Amino acid sequence: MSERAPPAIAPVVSMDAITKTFPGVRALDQVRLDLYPGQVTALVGENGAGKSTTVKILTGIYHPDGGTIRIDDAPVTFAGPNDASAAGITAIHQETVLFDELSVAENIFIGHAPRTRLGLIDRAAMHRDAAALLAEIGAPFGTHTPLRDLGIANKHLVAIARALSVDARVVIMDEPTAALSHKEIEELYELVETLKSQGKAILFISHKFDEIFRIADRFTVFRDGAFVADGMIADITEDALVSMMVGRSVNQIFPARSALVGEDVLQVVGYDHPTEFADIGFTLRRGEILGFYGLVGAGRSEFMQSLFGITKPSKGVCKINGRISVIRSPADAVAAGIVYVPEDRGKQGAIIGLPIFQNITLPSLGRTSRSGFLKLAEEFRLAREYAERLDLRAASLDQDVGNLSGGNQQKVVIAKWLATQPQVIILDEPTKGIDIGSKAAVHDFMAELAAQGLSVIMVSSEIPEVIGMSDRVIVMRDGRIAAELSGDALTPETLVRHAAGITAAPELQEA
Amino acid sequence: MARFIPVRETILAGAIGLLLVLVASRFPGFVAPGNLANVLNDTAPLIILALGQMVVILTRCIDLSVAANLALTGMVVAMINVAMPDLPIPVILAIAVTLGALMGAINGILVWKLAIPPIVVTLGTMTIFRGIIFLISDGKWVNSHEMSPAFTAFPRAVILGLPVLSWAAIVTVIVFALMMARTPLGRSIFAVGGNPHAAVYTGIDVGRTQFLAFVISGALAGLTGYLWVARYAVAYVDIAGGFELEVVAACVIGGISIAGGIGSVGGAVLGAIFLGVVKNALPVINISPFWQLAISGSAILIAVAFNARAGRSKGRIILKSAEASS
Amino acid sequence: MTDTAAPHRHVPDRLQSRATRVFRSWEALLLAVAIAIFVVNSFASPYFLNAWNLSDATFNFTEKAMIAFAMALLIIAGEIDLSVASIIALASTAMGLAVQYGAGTPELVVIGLMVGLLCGAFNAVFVTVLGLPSIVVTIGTMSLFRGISFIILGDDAFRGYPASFSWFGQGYIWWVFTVEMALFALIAVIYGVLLHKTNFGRAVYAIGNNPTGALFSGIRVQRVKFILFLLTGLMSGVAAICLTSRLGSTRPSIATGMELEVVTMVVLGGVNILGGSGSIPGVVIAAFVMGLVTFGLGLLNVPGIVMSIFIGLLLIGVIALPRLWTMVANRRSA
Amino acid sequence: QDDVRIALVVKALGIGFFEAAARGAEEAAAELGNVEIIYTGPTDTTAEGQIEVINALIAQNVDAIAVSANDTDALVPALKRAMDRGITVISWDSGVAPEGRQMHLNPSSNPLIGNMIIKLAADHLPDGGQVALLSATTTSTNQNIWIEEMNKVMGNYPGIEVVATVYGDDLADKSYREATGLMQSYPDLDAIIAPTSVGIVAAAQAVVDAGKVGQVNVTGLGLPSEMAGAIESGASQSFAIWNPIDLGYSATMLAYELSQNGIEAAPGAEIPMGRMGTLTLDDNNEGAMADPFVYDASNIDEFKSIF
Ligand SMILES: Nc1ncnc2c1ncn2[C@@H]1O[C@H](COP(=O)(O)OP(=O)(O)OP(=O)(O)O)[C@@H](O)[C@H]1O
Ligand SMILES: Nc1ncnc2c1ncn2[C@@H]1O[C@H](COP(=O)(O)OP(=O)(O)OP(=O)(O)O)[C@@H](O)[C@H]1O
Ligand SMILES: [Mg+2]
Ligand SMILES: [Mg+2]
Repeated sequence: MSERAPPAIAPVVSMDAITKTFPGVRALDQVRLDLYPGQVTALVGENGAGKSTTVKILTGIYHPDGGTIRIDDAPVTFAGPNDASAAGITAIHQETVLFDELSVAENIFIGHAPRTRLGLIDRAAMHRDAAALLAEIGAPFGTHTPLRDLGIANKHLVAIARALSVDARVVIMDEPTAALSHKEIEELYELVETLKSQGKAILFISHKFDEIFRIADRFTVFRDGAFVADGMIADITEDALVSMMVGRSVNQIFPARSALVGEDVLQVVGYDHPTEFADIGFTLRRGEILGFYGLVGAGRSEFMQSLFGITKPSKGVCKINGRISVIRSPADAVAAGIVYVPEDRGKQGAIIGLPIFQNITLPSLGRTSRSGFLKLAEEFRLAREYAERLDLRAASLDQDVGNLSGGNQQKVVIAKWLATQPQVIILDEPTKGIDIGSKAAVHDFMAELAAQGLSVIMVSSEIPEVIGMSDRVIVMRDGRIAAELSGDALTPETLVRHAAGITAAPELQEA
Repeated sequence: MARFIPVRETILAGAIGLLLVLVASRFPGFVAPGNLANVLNDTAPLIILALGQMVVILTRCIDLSVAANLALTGMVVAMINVAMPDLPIPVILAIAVTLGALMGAINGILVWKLAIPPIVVTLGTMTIFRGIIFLISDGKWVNSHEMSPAFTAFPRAVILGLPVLSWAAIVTVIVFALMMARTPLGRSIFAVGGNPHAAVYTGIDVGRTQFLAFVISGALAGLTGYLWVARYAVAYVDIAGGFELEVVAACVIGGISIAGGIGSVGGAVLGAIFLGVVKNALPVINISPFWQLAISGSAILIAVAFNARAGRSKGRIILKSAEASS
Repeated sequence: MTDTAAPHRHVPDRLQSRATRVFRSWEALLLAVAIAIFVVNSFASPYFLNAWNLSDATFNFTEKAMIAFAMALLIIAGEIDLSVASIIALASTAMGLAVQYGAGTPELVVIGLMVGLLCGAFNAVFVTVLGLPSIVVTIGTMSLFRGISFIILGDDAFRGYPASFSWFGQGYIWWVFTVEMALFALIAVIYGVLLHKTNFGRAVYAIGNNPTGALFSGIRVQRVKFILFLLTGLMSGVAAICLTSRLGSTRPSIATGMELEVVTMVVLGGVNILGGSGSIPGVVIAAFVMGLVTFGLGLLNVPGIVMSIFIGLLLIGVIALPRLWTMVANRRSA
Repeated sequence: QDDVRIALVVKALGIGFFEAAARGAEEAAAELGNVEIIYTGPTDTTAEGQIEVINALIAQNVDAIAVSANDTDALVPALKRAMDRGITVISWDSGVAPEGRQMHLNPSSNPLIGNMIIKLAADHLPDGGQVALLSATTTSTNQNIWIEEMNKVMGNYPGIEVVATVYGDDLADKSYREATGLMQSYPDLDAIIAPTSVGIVAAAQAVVDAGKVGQVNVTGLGLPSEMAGAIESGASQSFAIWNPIDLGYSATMLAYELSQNGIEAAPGAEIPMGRMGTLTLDDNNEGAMADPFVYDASNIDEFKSIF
């Protein structure tokens, strides 16, 4: 590990031997973390390494089971979020923690709004201050706008403004760029620079290495809830950081695939939706992996969900094995052999509250039952088969899926769909928020499915993954197909150009 | 900026206006100021309770015990009045509000500390409170001649042309308008119902806010308990039986979302007034009182269908062409 | 799959034996409460342990329980129907109206069931087609359905039901066993099987735990909910037939307030009011608990309203006590 | 167990009128010596509530049930079962259909009451005028009969016009609101007739609150203790009632006679009822106890502390 040079300056915040346990999980085990004024510290680690838990402890949302937090070398304890913000610690959390029904200004100031002498909220002052903050971060909307009228990226800007509304010495950003577009990310970088120059200490959490190497001054690595190393970014290479993170070297190479692509399985012609997408058409062949690339919000998930029967297209035909299938509901889609592993695992994927085996057999009940009556033994048999095939880590099959880790929940969702023996499987952002180690496993598995003759549609926003895994890629922009790329045409540049609507000349074109 | 006009409230006010015009066309006396004042006075308890219920519903809870709370408080103050006729009215008021708040606090504690679903808690306390009235009164009525003249006179006393009962509602409305819009508690109530998860992150204690909402609702029920008993000059086990549903109905008609977080003081008040006008207009225009129940049921259904339609988010619009045309 | 060669991990089916689970269940707790009440009652009143009296006592809960079974499924699926008592009023009014036109017992039964189904469908359309919250919709239809009864009946009452019609609410199958008891048992078995042994029941649980997830798993969520509202309406129709037959007359105020007793029974039976969990055996025991409490106290001439204090305390107590217990236990171990 | 147990089942507990009747029953019990009175009823005026109470009484195997019914027909099956198990069943005040009881005790005769309530209003309206009725629930048996009887004799009171009939459901607030509504709908209203003790008090209160004392006279059937204030304020000139203590007393006596002394309730039978004399049953096995008695400013003070 890197040598710790005595820092020239003292840390603002220093966490030491912090431990936090949840029922069944030791999220943090004796970790330490130092934040220095005027510097950006990147906190890196795999999913579940305990990064967000650290943030929540620093902001007073969780109470540590043990260890000390010092501010300016004086130990502190936070009874709640208000204490932390009073101590000058503010955060942009991983989840958006905002209120749709309140205005932008109220979202920024809820909990610490300026008051009049009577103790009432001083609305004039609140809107004035909010407007100043929004101007500072270049937000293109007013302070009276109800939050629900904003898109995801703009909501994120509100979250940033909220973090800045506290006169903070420490600013924490937990995966702040996940929802932002390229341009907005650039603006965020500028903001980080400004904050740095104001002498604030910044904690920056991200899974994207280019980002880390671009703006961070220092790094701290956690693995499985334990401290691994820290040091200066300048002293370390990307590879070294990755191996510290996962505790082994990771093979970044995508599985080799023999393109055994067969006959047409799925044909989509002229899918239209009044507001979300238009004129989508393509063909998918047996054993093929078809990538769908696009910027966040390009309408890929919306389209996939309509292919799966969740939303109704206004027009369009879908043929399976040459025959037209009318898909009006997910039940129809499953019957037709199309299944969908959603992006939002917690809400749309697993049914928390039901045991694992019932989750797995839910769409296959028709096969495990006799004339509508359940046959438990049959269900357990089917569930066991797929649990073993996917190497599920669980105590028992009648355990609530809610008790599983995120990755294992994802396995249950995939198992549930494989058990229906589909022809086409749609994977929506299958590796989103998944760490490098598990990513490789997902990629291998996809290749295996395709090799077994399953047709795969993979929606992804990550260029290496799209290029590495897909036989062919469809790029979507603003709800339409912008391009279909394969072979030599499939390069990072072409993907980006088509996704962003840049033609040969680097000019923005009207969509 | 059409979206800043509160659409629901405007339409509801329009509906009330239309109703008044319709009634006036058959019975002009109904819209005479004096009669409208009567209608307001008659609706005052519903307005006060609807505001309390609104706060509770906004925090994703429901309080089915308000009517029982009202009846129990009313019985207690009536019995106190019988025992101590000389107790001054301010003391009576203080007792009523405190007792009501205490009952609200019981609901609130069970919801906050034991995390029992509010509908279960208040279903339980509703029957318990009613039962307690029977136990303390032995099922007997407290009649007007047993109450002291001051006790029954208070809600009727006329100030600036309106009885105190009406003023109580008006003051409650003003206090609530201020509280909901301009105090941290008011904003927290919206925040807790709108996104409880996010509320935790912003340092708002969800359970405590829900507890306070129940206390507020209880205190208002207590206040109404005294006003009700004094106005009708009688207290017995069954007063305001089933009134809790009318209160919830007023909120629903007023556009308070049962899922929490959405609603306004204006909406709750208009919802209550709508029901009050219907109730008072029917006998006047000679529609058989038997129609009243069906009419208020239909009003609830129409209002909720309408509110859902108005409140349904348009969703995201990706297609540029669709965006331009919408 | 970097190490596909590794042997597959075996995941056992269950960790706890069936007996352990049954023993630790809510139903077991509730059964203990029921037995305790039974014992207390037998000591408190000399009239309690008498077959005929116990038989009479079942009328206190059989009709409510019939609805409670359907309501249990509805609540497990995350919805609620507060209009059931009003459906009884409307169905009873329709039957009474039919009697005026000379309908016989078979026609009356059909009419009662049809009106129940129609009312259920009406609720279902608002909830599943228009996507409105069921608690609000059924507060509305609760006024509407009973309101229609009031419009039809006004200050009148329908009477003159055919003599054979009295069989449902007053008849005996054998010795002390009433027709209503038989219906109660039959319906309990049907709903128990439906909820616990069929694909439909599994779908109900899935929807209650996560409606979006259920939809994304290929379950026809709205159709299942529609059927559940129909079933609740139908059961209200059955209850209307029994109650009307038992009273021998119809007034618009019939069954007032019954919806809350039905919901209380369901919640007491261990069904989570927020949806997702609960069982029919639990509701059966809860029905007996409520019946035993009201009958036992009735024998002591305790007024109904005081009994309701017990029911209210029981409702909160059975949920609160285990939670209090764990809270205290946690505090002590911390 | 030696005591004869007689259950006095009332429409709802807590109503002053029935509390007074219960006192009368206790008086009878004391006079008879070996009688235990079970005073019971539901807490709200529903037939279902009464049925549950009756089932519990059957289970206790009481000797007699004397009931004032919330519904003429709905109680019949339950009461029939009681009679099947050998329990004497009579109804009083508000009756049960003949097949559900052995006999019925009317507080007074229905024609007398029907005439009395309109006469009370007409006596103070020599030039005629508008009157409105404020009844109890739409389903109350006796109110409906009295109104029917009143309508039969309307011809004897020329100039008196009944403009409306509304229902206060025996709820104070509803009755109050209905009374207020009447005064608004009929600005020239001269009298409100409320043949129910709850309605008459609420109506009197409404008249006082509307400032219409002297313009609108409230009359009907009420209890002196509850109406004392209304007489004093002038909202009511006079009202009538039979004595509920006598009624409870008589019902108990009749129940005792039927269950213990083997007297059969049949048309024409004459049944003794202690200090109230004897009751003669008509073809429906019904009998009337006594005439209603009129209370006004001259005698109210004497009675208001009694019931
Ligand atoms: N409220 C909670 N209850 C139970 N376990 C929790 C809770 N919050 C976090 N955990 C567990 O603690 C561990 C650390 O989670 P944390 O969210 O801190 O990870 P992370 O490093 O932020 O991951 P990611 O990169 O996916 O955001 C995980 O195993 C997680 O499942
Ligand atoms: N502006 C927005 N406001 C609200 N929700 C949004 C917005 N943008 C995206 N989402 C949510 O993100 C999900 C993905 O959006 P969509 O399918 O339209 O785009 P996508 O190209 O699949 O983007 P992604 O890569 O994020 O999946 C949608 O289900 C939607 O709920
Ligand atoms: Mg995280
Ligand atoms: Mg997507």
